[in-house]
Amino acid sequence: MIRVTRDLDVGATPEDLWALLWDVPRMVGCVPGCVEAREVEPNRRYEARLTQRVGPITLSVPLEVTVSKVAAPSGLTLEAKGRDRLLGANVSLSVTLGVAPSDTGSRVRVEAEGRILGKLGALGHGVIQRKAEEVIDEFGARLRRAVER
Amino acid sequence: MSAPGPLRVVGRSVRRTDALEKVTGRARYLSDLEFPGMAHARLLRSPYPRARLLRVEVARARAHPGVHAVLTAADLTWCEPFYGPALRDRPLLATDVVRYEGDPVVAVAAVDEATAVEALDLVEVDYEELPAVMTLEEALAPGAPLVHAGEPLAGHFSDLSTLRARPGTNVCHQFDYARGRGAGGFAEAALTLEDTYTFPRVQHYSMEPHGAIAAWDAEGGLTVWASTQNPFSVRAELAKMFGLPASRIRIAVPLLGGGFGGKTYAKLEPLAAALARVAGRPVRLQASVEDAFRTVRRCSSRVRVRLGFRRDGGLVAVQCDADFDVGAYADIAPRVIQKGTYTATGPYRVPNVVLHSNAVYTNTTPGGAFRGFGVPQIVWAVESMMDIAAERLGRDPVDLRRQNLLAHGEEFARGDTPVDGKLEESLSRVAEAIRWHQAPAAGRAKGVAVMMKASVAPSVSEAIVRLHADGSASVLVSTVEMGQGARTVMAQIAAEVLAIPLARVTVVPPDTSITPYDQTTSSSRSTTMVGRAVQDAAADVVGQLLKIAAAHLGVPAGALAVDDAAIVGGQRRLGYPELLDLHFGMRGGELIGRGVVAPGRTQAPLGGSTPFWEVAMGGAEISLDEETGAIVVEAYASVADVGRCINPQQCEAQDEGAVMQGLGHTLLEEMVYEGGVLLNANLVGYRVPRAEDVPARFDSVFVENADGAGPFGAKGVGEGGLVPVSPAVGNALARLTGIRLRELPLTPERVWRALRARREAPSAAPTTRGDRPHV
Amino acid sequence: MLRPFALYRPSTVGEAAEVLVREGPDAALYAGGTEVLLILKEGLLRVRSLVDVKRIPGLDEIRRDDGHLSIGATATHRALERAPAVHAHCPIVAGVARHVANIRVRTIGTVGGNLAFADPHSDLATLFLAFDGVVRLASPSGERDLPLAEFVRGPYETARRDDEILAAVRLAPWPAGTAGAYVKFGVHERPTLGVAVALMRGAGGDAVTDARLAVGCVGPRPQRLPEAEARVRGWSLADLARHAGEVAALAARDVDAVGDLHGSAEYKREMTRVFVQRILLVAGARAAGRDPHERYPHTVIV
Amino acid sequence: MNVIPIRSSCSIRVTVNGRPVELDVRPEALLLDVLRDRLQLKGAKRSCDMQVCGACTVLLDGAPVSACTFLAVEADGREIVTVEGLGTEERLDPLQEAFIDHAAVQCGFCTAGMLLTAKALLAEDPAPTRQRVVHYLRGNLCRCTGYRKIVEAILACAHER
Repeated sequence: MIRVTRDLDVGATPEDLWALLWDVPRMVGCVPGCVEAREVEPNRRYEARLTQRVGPITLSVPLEVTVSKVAAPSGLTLEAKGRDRLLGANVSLSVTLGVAPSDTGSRVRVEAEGRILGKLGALGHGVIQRKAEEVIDEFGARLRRAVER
Repeated sequence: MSAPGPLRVVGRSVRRTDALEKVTGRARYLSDLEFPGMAHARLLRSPYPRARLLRVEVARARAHPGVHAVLTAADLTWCEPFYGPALRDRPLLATDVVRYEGDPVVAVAAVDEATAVEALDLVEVDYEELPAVMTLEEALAPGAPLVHAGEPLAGHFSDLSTLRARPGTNVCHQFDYARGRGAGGFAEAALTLEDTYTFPRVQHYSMEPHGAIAAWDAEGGLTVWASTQNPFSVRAELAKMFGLPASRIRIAVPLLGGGFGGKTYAKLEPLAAALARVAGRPVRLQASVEDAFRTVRRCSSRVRVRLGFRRDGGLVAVQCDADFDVGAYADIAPRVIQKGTYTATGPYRVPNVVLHSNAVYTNTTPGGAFRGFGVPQIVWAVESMMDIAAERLGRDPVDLRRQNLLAHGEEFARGDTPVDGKLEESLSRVAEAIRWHQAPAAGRAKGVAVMMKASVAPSVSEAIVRLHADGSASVLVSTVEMGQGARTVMAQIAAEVLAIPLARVTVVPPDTSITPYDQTTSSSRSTTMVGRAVQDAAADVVGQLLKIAAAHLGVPAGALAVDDAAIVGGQRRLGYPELLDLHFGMRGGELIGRGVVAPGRTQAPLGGSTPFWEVAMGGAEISLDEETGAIVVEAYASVADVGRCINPQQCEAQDEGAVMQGLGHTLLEEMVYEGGVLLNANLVGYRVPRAEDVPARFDSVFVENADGAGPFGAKGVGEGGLVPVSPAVGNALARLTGIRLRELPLTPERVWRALRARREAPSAAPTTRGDRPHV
Repeated sequence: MLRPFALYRPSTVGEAAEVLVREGPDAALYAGGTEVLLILKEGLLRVRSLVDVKRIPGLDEIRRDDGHLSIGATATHRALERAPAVHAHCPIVAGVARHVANIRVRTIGTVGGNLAFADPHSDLATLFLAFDGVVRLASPSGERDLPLAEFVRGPYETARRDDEILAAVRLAPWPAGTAGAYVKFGVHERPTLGVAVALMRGAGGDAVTDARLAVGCVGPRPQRLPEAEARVRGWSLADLARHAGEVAALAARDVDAVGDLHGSAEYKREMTRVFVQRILLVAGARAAGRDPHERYPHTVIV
Repeated sequence: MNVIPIRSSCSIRVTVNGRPVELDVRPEALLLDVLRDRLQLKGAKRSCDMQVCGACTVLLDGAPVSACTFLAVEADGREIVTVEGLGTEERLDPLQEAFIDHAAVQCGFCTAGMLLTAKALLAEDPAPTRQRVVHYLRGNLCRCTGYRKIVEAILACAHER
């Protein structure tokens, strides 16, 4: 089980930030290792491919992403599921973004919870939690850059 | 009938009959067998602990070159694709739902392993994950998701045909036993203790994983070579599944690379048989160690015990409520919860008893038989609490135990076998061996624990002894050789009774088309039950020889005696070959003796009276690195009341192996699940004992009063030694530090957390359960 | 059971680099194979070719080279355990090599493979940090040296470029009079923790002039603990005997601990405190000419 | 550059238990499978398959290796000893004799690995201490005997040297 929670302050109002969150191409740029992403059903379902390297091992998963909860402009929850056929790794992720106004713009709370089933999940147990933390931190940094530009 | 005069072969540490082939590498195990045209099988297993099977696409796998068969549940319309000794709840391949991570979904047989793996890569399965129950708490919570919905078919054990599930829950069987005034007895108790102890999920780790090779013949008969401990139970299972008479199914068992209970009852045999049928050729399904972690494990447990003592220390009442986590399929767990709970009162005299246990499904690897069969899980609780009671009553723990021990010949439970050993002799021997009355060195402490276990009953063992024309003999028994040395013991017994050299006795490997019925090689029962059948069969032959000689010499058989492969009377001496020659009028022919030991059903609570009580007592002396929490067992003494060692050195080897396997779940081993998935299904993440873990001082002591029901007064040994290890070490830890841990294994981190908790809140209860820290 | 692959056996760095660059993620470096063959068997890595560097001459040499101990990447743990140059210049390395994994892995497993695989539980990586280890990476465009601490980026991740192979690791032997010690603790197949310590002392002086302290297995990669090291500088051996606990507390504070099957982060942090203190006292005793042989359960002290 | 292309074989010459053997093997062929399936030397066993248990131990130029995780091509030009090469039923190696006499064999699945590892140890150190034997056996698991009789059997051979 992977659980990562991060708070980050972003120099943009919740409304502006909210607009970015739905701008799929710009959002894709913020998610490290997220390559192709396309909208299947506007504001509802997307497809994306997540690629991450854990040392010599490359995880490359086609994800089906569904937006399970929306409360504009304060928050939304994404559920993603997919399988890397080569590694035999089933990935399931849920990411909740909470957006609240703050004196410098808005404060974003990122709550990610996920699981990698199969050999990678078992053998990589301790390593993957730390990797997920790095990915979420990088996501926060890219989000801030994307908004504040 | 035992041969008169001193024993020649029984009681001596003769060389194992299979020693030469094992040290030279000639010994053949299932994984070594090959047959012309044999295909190799691999399984696709569920990655989810619980999910609905939406789609299983195998077309591309079937088309892959070199593939002989690809099976899904949909392809099994020609057989009854369910098995299980107690409940036939286990599908050959998942039908609509998968019930644990590792549940087989697709089976492939191909020209070689590489092709089978390539074919599995081409299979596509869509799952819809469902909420799973991973712990006893989750599985027993009201409204918890049900691992099994609907009525399973009953298995093939008559005593379990009345399985008592609790409808609408994950409880698939319950066991109850009470005597005296039950819980009413606590009214007389001056001291009542109540506590809950848990036992982890642990793995047998037979070094040879499970395996089976199946082949159908032209007439529709089935032969299965299997690494199994009970070929006849596998035969009964396959007969039902494939609609065949038992006579058309042959189960042949080579040497096993270990079993420890993990290879009892059908495991891979049904799937190998189904694959062989579809592939139209022999198929070998050989598990890896990782597969074994997803085939069977010990039932884990949560055991609540109440002990009531009179002021003088006498036990007056025992209550036990045990929940056993049996995993996704029942396997033989319904019997485990009965056997383990039945002797919750251990070797003690207790007038008022009320016992209840549940077999609870969870979405994990199925729990089955494992050395001790439920008793280690209960004794870990009871023997820990006996020490707490001794402390509260201001009594010496050994003395408190001695006071409560049943006497030789006393009734354990109405209808069951009276106690068949001098328990106080075992207790004084273990106290002496661990030097209980000498104060331990600084930084060390000692702990003791005792156990008494019933063997499986009712049960049936048959043996055939064939005396050949040259005076050599073949012993036909279905006892499986899995390292415990049973074949050597059977040879010794036959050689003793027939009075022929051991080297002229051959024990025929188990094969249900050749060797007669035996229920199982488990429960420490073979020496006693099968040994007696061999003794009787050999005696049957000797009886025939005496009759032949008597007729020839014109003297009553009673005036004749057996002596070194000959019948002697007065001055005359007739060698066996000569006697057979006389009997058959030519050189040839053989005498066949038969032995059947089948005590049958009795009034005993478990349906049959135990053939013997396995009694074992352990003493541990430990030191502790308080800063890291690491426990070292500096010395261990194991005492077993064996009646008589047929082969002393092999009894020692069995006892030492049992203690070290017990040390595994006491200090090191735990199958770690997280998010429904098993994290350590391999030997890098699952730590079994190594040579460096053996206590510096280790004494194996045998009490031999020839008071057993087995041949020459023998009883069973082999499971007992494992059971007292965890309570003995737990008691030593408590005496050293005052810390009482209720969870196993006692890993350094767990002990460290308990020491820290006590430092931070010295006034609080001596131990805290705390959450489940990492192992 | 391994999926098919091609086996390249280059005799020069150039030949090796050519395959590595061409095949990219479809190729993996291979020497002893004690780690790469395992992840191939587990199906975690799929490659179409393995590049065996054992035929590149000179890569297995262990020798002194301008003040450094140079250990060739394809030198096996067994060779490390026995090499005269190691016993002469960094004897503790020979002692630690004897406790890597088991006798079979030590027979064929290589030092370079161990470092390049960058398993967080590597004993050698931790110990070599205390020797200011520098890895020498060879590529067609020449060699570059990189401190080991920069080479190992994270769990199973190194700074090796596609066209590079690890040629050697170079250790700076401790000055005469340095007292060193290594301890590894753990119940599992791989250690829960490894600590290497070195106490440098001035000529004949009693004071500790410099110290090295490296902790491994506890976090994503082995790390030096500069603040803890600084704390010891200037201490007498008597100070060390009395205040080792302070240094240990600093080490426990600064270590980056990750929980896994070998222990929770909290436990690993506490074990860092316990074993840094213990190994400092062992090194201190050795500095004073004593040979302490305390023994602790599930612990190896070299 | 020497290359063995994917899915093709290369011929290797190996001395196995004193006998020269020539074989065509694929790059990914593991030594354990070549010994067991091609040379019918079934003494080495596959158990943990991860270099931990020692059931697959063979001696390569006298040193123990895990045949389960060793490419057969790497054995070219080298000498392999398996348990079948230790002694014959008529003339057992002293270690085989000692294992029988000390009941150091039960199921037998770890026995080949134990014998060969002990053989390598005694070649390195003819009279090892108990502690040395225990350390050397760190990578040899046994689930039946509890190890005591195995260590004693090895020590018994040590004193005889």
